[in-house]
Amino acid sequence: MVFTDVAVVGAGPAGLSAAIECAEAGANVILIDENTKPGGQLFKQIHKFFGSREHHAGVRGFRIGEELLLRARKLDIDVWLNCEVCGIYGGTELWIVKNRRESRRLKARKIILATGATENAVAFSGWTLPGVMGAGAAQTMINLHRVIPGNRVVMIGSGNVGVIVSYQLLQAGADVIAVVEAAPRLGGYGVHTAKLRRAGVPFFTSHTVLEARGKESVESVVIVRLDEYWKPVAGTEKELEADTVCIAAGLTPLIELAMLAGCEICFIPSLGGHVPVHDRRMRTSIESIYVAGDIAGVEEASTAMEEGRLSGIHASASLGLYSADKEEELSHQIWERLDVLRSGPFGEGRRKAKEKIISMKSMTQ
Amino acid sequence: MENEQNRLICRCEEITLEEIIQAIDNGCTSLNEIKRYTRAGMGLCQSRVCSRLIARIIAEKTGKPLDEIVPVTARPPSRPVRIDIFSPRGCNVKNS
Amino acid sequence: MKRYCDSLVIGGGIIGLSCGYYLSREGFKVQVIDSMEFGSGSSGACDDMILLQSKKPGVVLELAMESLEMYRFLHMELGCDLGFKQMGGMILIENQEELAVMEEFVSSQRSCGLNVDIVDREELRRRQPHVSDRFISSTYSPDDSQVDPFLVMKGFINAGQRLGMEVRYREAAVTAEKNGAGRWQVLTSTGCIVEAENVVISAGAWSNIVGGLFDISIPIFPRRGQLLITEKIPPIGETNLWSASYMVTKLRPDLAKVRENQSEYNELGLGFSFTRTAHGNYLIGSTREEQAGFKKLVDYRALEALSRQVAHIIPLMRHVHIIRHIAGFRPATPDGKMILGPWPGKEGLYVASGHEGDGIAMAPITGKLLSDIFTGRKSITNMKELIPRCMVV
Amino acid sequence: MSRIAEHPILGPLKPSGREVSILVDGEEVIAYEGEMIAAALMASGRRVFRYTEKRREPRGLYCAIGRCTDCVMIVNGIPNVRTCVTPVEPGMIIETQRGIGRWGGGDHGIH
Amino acid sequence: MNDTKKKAWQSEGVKTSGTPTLEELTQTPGFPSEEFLYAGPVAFIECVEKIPCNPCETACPRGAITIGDNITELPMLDAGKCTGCGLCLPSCPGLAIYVKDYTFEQDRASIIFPFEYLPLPKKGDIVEMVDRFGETLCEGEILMVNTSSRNDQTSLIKAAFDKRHFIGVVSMKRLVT
Repeated sequence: MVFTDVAVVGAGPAGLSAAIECAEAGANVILIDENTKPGGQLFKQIHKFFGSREHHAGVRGFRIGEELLLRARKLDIDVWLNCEVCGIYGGTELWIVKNRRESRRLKARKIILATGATENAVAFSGWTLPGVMGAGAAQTMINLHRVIPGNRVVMIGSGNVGVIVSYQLLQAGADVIAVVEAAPRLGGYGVHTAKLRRAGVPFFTSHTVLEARGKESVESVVIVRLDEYWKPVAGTEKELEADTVCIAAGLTPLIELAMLAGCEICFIPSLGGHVPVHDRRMRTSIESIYVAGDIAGVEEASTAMEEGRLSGIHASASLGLYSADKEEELSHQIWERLDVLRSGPFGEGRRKAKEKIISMKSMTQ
Repeated sequence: MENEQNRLICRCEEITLEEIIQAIDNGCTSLNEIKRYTRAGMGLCQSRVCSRLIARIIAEKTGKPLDEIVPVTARPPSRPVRIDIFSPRGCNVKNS
Repeated sequence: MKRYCDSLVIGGGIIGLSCGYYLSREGFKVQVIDSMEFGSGSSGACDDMILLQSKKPGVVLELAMESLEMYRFLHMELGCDLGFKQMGGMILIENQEELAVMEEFVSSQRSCGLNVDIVDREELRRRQPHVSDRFISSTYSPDDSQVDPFLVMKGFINAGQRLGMEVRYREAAVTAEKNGAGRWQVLTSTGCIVEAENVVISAGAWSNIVGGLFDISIPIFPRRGQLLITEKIPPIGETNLWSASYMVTKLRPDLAKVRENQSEYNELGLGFSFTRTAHGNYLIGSTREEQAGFKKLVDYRALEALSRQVAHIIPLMRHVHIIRHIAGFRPATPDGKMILGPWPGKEGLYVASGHEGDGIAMAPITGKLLSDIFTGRKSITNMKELIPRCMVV
Repeated sequence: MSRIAEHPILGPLKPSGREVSILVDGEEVIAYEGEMIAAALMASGRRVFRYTEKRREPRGLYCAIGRCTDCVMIVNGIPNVRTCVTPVEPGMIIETQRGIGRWGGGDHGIH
Repeated sequence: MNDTKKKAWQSEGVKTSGTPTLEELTQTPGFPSEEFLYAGPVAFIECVEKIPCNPCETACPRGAITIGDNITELPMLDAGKCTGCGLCLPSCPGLAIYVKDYTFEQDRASIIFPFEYLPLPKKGDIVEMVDRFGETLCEGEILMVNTSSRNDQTSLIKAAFDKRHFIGVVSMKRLVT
């Protein structure tokens, strides 16, 4: 059994930021990730981020990742890679499997869960055929593994993930022959959709994929128009020649470890579904467990980094590493930036949803 | 329509939409119940892909709001793990 | 709202459903209620064995043998697949001391008509090529069988419903009293009053809580069992497996071998069971722990102990993946025998519970015996030992 | 399905390790040591990783992050290995998994 | 102006076809007004949604782009101050800015736009110029390909094209290998 002050689970934008804050506060911190490299989704994000300078605006995601890694290295943070957290016992004990070969145990005074989110599925006929995959899976293949998963791609979903991954597929050399959106209106940011549009990618609103056809893998995709009740309109089927279907139907917070630990959860559709109830300090209903990033509600990497820092500051403060005043001061600065990221017509809903979660936490206390 | 009913929901255990709907018709209203009743979610991935799909089917069929459909019970391990990992020397993986 | 029935069964696990089904078959109007969900109690967190070999000669063994006979044909009666399989079972023997104890045990079982034998090292190897060389011999019974508990429960529900049985999950009994006409009035959590001639408590490990509503104290307590579920794999050997060391500990505590981490083994009540489900997953068991309360928690200690144990006994299992670690509660009684029959001094109140680890095996016979009691038919076995008894817990 | 040798943002391909040879269903495939098995297979044009137990249907990569377990194959004689999160090692023997698979190779001869 | 801003982020064009319509764009504060449209090199900021983002503001050395403290506001272009230098182009994470010059030549206008695909065109290449919908409008001649590392892999391409398509052209068609 290894002992540490803080264990951070997940070395994505939130987890890395959390670990850096803890280390800066003087805590012993171990950062755990199941992948061979830290950075989480940041290294798949090859586009430039929005925001203002303090949010790394205009910087590509993977460069932000590199920067965070550099800081983590300078702070000598102990990063356990290839380590899957397979269990969590009693709120402070982690069961970790390293390299899929070795069982390890870690006891931490505080645990910060930054496990991110997982892709939602859409179950149409033929969705199990090889060639049908999550949009994130395609993104992993092209940007991390540098392999094109297919040449003619139909993208399901026009939210930011769908349109960003479509653009990145074009950059990788594939063709995106259709972006199919069940809603009557497109979901993603206009600047993203505009990039695709001027590259000649057609959008099909009020459409869905009816079927992926093929013997051993996808050979064609049938799309169909939906009526106002979202029911397929017979006779509007179109068969498109394609070898790949990517599903970008939103993300769900990965709360499994929080549930294993027994954290209270609540359902917030606008943040992706069930999330652990947490307070302004990012602390869950279990005193020793904090959450940050997509596990606490699906938002963007910039928000995840701020939440990571927030959780790190408060976890450190709870270990006595900051005075109450200092804690308040640091927390306040981050909340100001978070408020900016959660402003405007796109951010407003998330801000309200977050407030709702936080109010639940105060009610249970 | 036959095609539709035959559509897979649980990829691991190959459980169809029809089987899920049957379970709901027989009174199952939670993810855990459907899992026990149909085996959807009992496979290698332990419902990590299909549980949200099933939640939506329950909501559609029963009118039960999604927030009342709690996630399946979480149990370790959160990934499949080899029994060997507990031996003191760790896994003894052979190459060929 | 008010509902009426002849028999209200409280507890919708495999035992309650069996009782409900067999009572329905006799023409009783039956309602089954359960405070929890389908399969959320012990019937959904156990292995799937109809294990005869582990039983001492006596009423439990006799009933288990009869239950097995019923299972052979139950799928025809219920009209659905129950995942019934007769893989046989072997209890692995590690040394001469164990062998001596098991030889005596096996011969006593044989005298009761159980088809069981001791086999030598060669036959053990032939039937179980992957078992560690350390084992010198084994028992073998071709009769040990298994079913899928979920399929059996579904089968009882569906067949029962065709006979008019009603099953309601998520409905708990809240209060119980007799009305002027001498019938039970049970208020439930949905605000219903169920009026019934008879009430059957078959709430497994939770039976004593239900008993409280009827002012009785049922000597049944929860005994936690943790087990591991593997991925689906090709069959490992011909039969399911157990180890004799655990049996020997129970049969001859004086011979119990002292090993490393003995106290841990004792606390966990670690035994070895290794059974293949109808679907190809293996269930690796199990612990047998005294525990207060009903929290289905699993712990690392059991996980590690169970994993090491199986790797030790079947080295090939090292390569297999565990996909789930679960816990369940066996409804245990102080004397290790189930409780079945009318509760003395409470007219119209019956208990069918306390099977500890044998609920799956005993389900058909329990329901059948209960219906025999209801109809006044003479039961074929000596039931005295099972009649509800006030025991000092 | 091919490797992205040049990328407008990420630049030229920087392999994860040296070129090694692995055996996929008896055929030699050149892969980079340390890259994920699934990536090497996709790069070689393979999309079907296994066939299911009940319906005998083909399956391939779906989540690419070790969660969905759809890309499992028999690796060095052991079934159900998640190829999207298992790195290539020189000389690996990889087989298409049919149903629950079988154990082969080495000393564990279950068939 | 405030009213326009409020309306503008709900671009119907974006939500239905993926791209704002010209009509919508002319109502946003980032689009050059009539008076500066044909008067020489000027930036076109096709930013129609209120997302929290402001790098373009600081990228402009002449203070021609204003967003203000509330960074979800749309960028406001003071076209009179804009010299069409193009420094704001690579700063925009959304690749939503380009510079066009109606006065480039007698018959040809020029455009500088961001481009993130391979292969890159070379100086002198003749390419297809496209509108917001990806439709080819006319040919264009590549005048310059700027791959400065300052722009972090966002290349800036300058092309000349038929003046008659001045309003429509926004980019070039992706080249295939």
